[in-house]
Amino acid sequence: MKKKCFIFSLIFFMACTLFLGINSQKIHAENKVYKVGTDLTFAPFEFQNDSGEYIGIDIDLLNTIAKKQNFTVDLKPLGFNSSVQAVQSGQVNAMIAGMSVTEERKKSFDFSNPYFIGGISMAVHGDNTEIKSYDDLKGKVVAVKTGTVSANYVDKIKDKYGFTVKSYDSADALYDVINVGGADAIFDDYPIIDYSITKGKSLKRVGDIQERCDYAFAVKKGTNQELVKMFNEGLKELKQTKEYDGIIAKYTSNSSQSNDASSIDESTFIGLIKNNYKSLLSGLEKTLILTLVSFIFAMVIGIMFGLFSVAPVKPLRMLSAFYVDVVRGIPLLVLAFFIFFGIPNITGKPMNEYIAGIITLTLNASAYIAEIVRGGIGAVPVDQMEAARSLGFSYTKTMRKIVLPQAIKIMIPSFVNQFVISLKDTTILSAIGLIELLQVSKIIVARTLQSSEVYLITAIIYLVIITLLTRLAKILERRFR
Amino acid sequence: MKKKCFIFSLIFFMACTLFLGINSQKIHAENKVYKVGTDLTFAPFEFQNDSGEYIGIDIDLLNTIAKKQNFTVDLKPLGFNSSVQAVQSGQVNAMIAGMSVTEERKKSFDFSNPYFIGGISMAVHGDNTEIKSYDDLKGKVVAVKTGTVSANYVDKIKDKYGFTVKSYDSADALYDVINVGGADAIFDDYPIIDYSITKGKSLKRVGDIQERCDYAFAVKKGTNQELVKMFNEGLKELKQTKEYDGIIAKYTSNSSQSNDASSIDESTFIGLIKNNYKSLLSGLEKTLILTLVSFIFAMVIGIMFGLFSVAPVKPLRMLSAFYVDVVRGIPLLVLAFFIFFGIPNITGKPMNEYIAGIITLTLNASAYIAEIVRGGIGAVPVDQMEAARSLGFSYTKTMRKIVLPQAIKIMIPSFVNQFVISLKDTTILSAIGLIELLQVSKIIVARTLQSSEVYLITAIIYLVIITLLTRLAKILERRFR
Amino acid sequence: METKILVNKLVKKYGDHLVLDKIDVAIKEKDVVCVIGPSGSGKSTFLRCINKLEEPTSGQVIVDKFDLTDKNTNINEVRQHIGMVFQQFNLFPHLSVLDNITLAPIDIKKMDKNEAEKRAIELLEAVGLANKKDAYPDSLSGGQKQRVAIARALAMDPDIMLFDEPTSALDPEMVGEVLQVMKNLAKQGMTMVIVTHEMGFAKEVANRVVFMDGGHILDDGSPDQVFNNPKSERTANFLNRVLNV
Amino acid sequence: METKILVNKLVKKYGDHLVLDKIDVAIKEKDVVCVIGPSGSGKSTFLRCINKLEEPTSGQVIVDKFDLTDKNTNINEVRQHIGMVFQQFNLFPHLSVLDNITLAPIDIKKMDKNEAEKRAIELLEAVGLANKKDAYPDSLSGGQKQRVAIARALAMDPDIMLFDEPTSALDPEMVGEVLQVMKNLAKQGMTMVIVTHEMGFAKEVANRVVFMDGGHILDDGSPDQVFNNPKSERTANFLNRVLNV
Ligand SMILES: Nc1ncnc2c1ncn2[C@@H]1O[C@H](COP(=O)(O)OP(=O)(O)OP(=O)(O)O)[C@@H](O)[C@H]1O
Ligand SMILES: Nc1ncnc2c1ncn2[C@@H]1O[C@H](COP(=O)(O)OP(=O)(O)OP(=O)(O)O)[C@@H](O)[C@H]1O
Ligand SMILES: [Mg+2]
Ligand SMILES: [Mg+2]
Repeated sequence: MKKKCFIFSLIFFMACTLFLGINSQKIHAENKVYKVGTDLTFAPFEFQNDSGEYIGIDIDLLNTIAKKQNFTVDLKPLGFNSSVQAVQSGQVNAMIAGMSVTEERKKSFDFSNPYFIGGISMAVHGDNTEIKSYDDLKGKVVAVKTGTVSANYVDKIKDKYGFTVKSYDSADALYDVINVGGADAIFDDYPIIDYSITKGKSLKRVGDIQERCDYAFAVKKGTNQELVKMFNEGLKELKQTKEYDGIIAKYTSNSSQSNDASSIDESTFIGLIKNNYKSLLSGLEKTLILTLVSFIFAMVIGIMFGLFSVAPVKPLRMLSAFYVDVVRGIPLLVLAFFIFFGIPNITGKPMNEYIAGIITLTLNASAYIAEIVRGGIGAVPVDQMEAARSLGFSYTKTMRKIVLPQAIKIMIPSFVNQFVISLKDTTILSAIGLIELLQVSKIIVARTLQSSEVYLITAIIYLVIITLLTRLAKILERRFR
Repeated sequence: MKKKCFIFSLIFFMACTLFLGINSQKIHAENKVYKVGTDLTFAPFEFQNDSGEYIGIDIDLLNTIAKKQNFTVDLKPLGFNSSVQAVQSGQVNAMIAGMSVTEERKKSFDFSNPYFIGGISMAVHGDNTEIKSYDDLKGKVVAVKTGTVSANYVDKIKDKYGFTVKSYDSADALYDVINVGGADAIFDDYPIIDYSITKGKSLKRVGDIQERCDYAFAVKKGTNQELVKMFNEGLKELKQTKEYDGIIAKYTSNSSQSNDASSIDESTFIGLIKNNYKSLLSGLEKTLILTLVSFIFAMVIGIMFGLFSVAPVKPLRMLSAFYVDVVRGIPLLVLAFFIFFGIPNITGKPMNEYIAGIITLTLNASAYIAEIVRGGIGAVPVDQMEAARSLGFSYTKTMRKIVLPQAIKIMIPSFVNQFVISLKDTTILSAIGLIELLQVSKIIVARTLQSSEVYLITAIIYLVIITLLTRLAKILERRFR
Repeated sequence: METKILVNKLVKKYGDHLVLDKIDVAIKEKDVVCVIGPSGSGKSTFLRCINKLEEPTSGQVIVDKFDLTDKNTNINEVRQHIGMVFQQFNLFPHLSVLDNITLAPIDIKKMDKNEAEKRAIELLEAVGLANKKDAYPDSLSGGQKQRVAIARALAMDPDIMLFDEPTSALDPEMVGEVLQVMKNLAKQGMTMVIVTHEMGFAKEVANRVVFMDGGHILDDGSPDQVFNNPKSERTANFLNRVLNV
Repeated sequence: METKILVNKLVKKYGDHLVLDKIDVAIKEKDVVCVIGPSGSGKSTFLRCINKLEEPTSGQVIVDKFDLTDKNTNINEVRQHIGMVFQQFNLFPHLSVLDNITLAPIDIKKMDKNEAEKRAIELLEAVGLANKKDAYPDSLSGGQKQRVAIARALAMDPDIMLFDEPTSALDPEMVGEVLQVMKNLAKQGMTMVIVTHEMGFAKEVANRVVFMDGGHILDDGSPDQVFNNPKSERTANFLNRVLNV
């Protein structure tokens, strides 16, 4: 009995600590606080560094300006489209997300002065001395990403300069192809080219920047004018003090004097791990918290239904069987969708994705736990019940003193296995936008474009954790037999 | 022995039939074939009807024009953004997707003459006689969807007319709120308002159409000019013959004379089922095919590894244990991501999502099947092996004649259970874009906006199928004991 | 002497399967009754009806004036006076030998822990296992387990002891130990009902032998009468087969 | 008579646990040897080494001139001459009685199906079960199962039969049937090695009794000598306990 209590309080204690850990992460407010939307990942303008903090040209500019102008930024990395919506609905005050100024957007936004001039550029391999201008492209192969401004541009000029075009769907393929000699030159947004040079790609830009456009900070038309003013003034000051140049150079300079973590070459496996292990570990932590919290709730509900399923009262047994059959008969993701999308549709109130995720996992695991409890109790020979009853023990006392202590030993390995299954199931919740290990990996892939390496690392992390837990289950099983 | 053979050939036969079924769905080519991208679902311009065919203003216009102008359309519902990319990369010849003509887009697209004039409009409840113009909005509540042109527009005029604005995130919430009296008027794209009227919503438009914009058919700048010409000519003809008006009226007219299936009121549970059961069934069919095909492969691989795991040769046993541990130690979705995104990154060749899905499910299920086989053979008492060996049977003969026939009986219920698990797991593959039952439901939700009802129906379908299969497993278990 | 157990037209069915067919028996205080008979004849069922581990279909079982078939009888109280020893011992594997024996007295009789342990050690001495008090059941041999099971039943100070083939799961060498303990109990005047295949033991210890077959009692009398002069031909037949191996 | 089984310094260990400690035995044709001894003494292990169901750790087992401990011996061929009957019968539950018996002759000896079935029915008649040929094992009683198991072993026409406690899983009433079949086999001159606790049967049928304890053979002689005049004190002690229940 003592041991059990100990284990449960340990789990409870861990859950509490982790919960508090989450809550203490909120940002303290001072001065006037502005919520600013930004993109999830659009290097070098905004992306997460290895500690999971957002950095990049946009972020650094904004933070420096805020310090100078004495306001506080509450950054909301919502993604580009959601930021647009959030600005328009007033949920955030402004956005900064490598957003170019267009006539269409001016209808609904007020823009600051431009803080960056975007545009596209050609680049060739660092060792290439042959191509010095567009005129040298004759008979060469030029690669672009499909559907981009660069793709349009090379299409316009390809006949003039006499080169062939290869299109790639993903940016990583584009940057790989020039390394392996599959193309002689690429066209892409020049800040991205510069950024990938700082990341260790052997590239150099050739020719002028084309198709220039202005990047600016934006608020909803007619609102937050003082914020735009502060941004403009701060930006002016930064340009005067040359801090502006420092920030731009930090993310696009070839020299990369700054020796910070983000300068590690992420194109190798080791570099990738070095640079991202912190965010991967924080993803893993969230996965474990999600699993643990939902597992604790599932234990409570599951043990209850498990006891119902062996109760001498028929309606309780039927209720339990119904619950278990229904929950196990619905795929986890369907359950998640129903809870996350369907329930708000009924109640009219939006549902937080963490709550939806925890409810889903809890429901699912509780049904399996109920079955484990039923099986564990069933595995205690009826003999034991009879022996205790024949000594004069009542049903409940026999359950408590004789059957359950033996059943729990039988159940513990299955509980560990169910924990492993719940851990694996958390990945499914990435589909409703929960940030856990897999979602973190997706974000890293979006930034580094190394999908095979990143997903391999992710798979290995899961494999190690799950193998350890499975071993534990096997050891417990052997111990308890 | 005979019975087993029969079951296996039955499964095989079913799989073949279903495979052929898929292949025969391809469209026959004639004349010149143009690939045209469109949105996945943007009613009333394009959406799936209850048989899973794409219909809508765009589709009907395009098909009628194609008939008149003697070309053939190979429709590719890629979604709006992917269509843009596909046009630019030349993977499709053109796109029609409720696309408005903007200066920005004109840089990379050539547009046809506009076939529709979009814009936004106010609407009130059908019984509302109070609000006859914008002037009657004083003190009223107006609802809009966040981040839309309508939201911008009401923001501009709200002070002038003195109303309050409520923003909603989803279109269904927007249309519900006017029914329950939570708002007095809404603003939305007028074709969407008209379409929802044909779907049975009690609404009427009030006031003029604002913020007009042109919708047009688009090709990549400088390409497929003959197609644009044909489109323009066809459109002219349709307008002359009034066929154009018929098509527009079919999807936006209040009167809804046409008695086709799509006119069923989808706001009720029954209407929803009536109107979508065909596409749901086709989704279910795809789910079952995916499950069946991957299960058959998984049986082959799983039985092989299962036999390895009891073989008297140690390296085989170790290989099997390694395979099972690794596959079971990686969450299904991580495996799917690695295969779908990671492998193409290594090989450089894109991977079809069905193949990726089947590989994922096969790998996963085969590991569990290997364990079932190991367990089944382990459940045959060693006594049986000893009795046969002592009669002079060799190891392999004993396996074949004595152990396996008994083991298979023990395994069959577990195989059915594994089939159920694979069936549930197919839903996870919707995350890599596989079209199966859950994906079909998502598409229906996008069109009807009834997420709670649709996901409930989906859950019930899974529940029924899975309950039936689970019952079957239980019956088999009882029979074989 | 007084009637301890009165069984009256006892019928037990499992579904349609009639296992006990109107059994009438009266067992007196200090009786040692051995129940013999072929497999499936209903011996275990009969024994289990006496402490209501099986619910009788009809008829009456009266133990010490308590009518077990009466819904208002507190069966848990009656069971405290009836010790039962099972073929498979049924010790509680998660408890030490001492805890196995003291659990019920402490928990049900609210006996003081020290007193219960003192009594348990006395009982363990009586069955020759005082040195095993801290062992766990898994570390004991079959004969030792069965002797602990007997001590556990005796710890509740029952008036009646029921034994269901107490030696048939034991190695031949171990059988003697357990039978010896049972002999001692009989000498001390315990009322006992014993289902057994040990004819030698039945002859030596029982004052009454009951032969059952097909849910009926076919013979009932002194060991001498049943073994040497059976009333029914079936009994003679059975004894002939079992004794002349 | 000729030596059928020669066991030479046979040692069997499970890990560090020495179960058979340099056993030497020679069994002649038509010998009926009963092996007795306490539980865990290594009787089953000894028997199973004779047809190599257990791999000896060291020493030799020579059956009919075949050295089983030689890697080159085709063990499957040797086993065809050695029938074995198990305590738990080990019939094949997925086959009918007839198929249980004919499977090995047809499959291994390539015997004609009709001929094999004819022989199987003869054997079933010999054990008194000709009417059960189409039944499945689950529908048979313990004694019937064991008799089918004997018929199955005999169908391969073995020279030697090994029995491991063939009656200890049976109801007392069934024991007789099986022992009767074994007596007949002995009379027909089959070489037999029988592990048993049925001392009566050993006395009556065996021409040689071997007493084992702790992996050693402590007594080996005629039933009369071993039962009435045991060499070792341990034997006397064991017999005393088992016989005087
Ligand atoms: N729970 C039960 N459900 C159905 N039938 C049962 C049940 N328990 C016992 N029986 C049947 O009742 C009959 C008598 O069983 P019982 O165990 O009393 O016999 P027995 O005389 O004790 O036999 P044995 O010597 O083998 O222990 C048998 O035919 C048995 O199959
Ligand atoms: N596979 C095994 N692994 C480890 N130890 C074993 C194994 N089989 C038997 N033993 C041990 O070998 C010893 C002898 O076992 P064996 O079965 O030969 O005894 P036995 O004389 O047949 O006993 P019984 O009368 O109980 O059948 C025992 O101590 C047993 O625990
Ligand atoms: Mg019984
Ligand atoms: Mg043995």
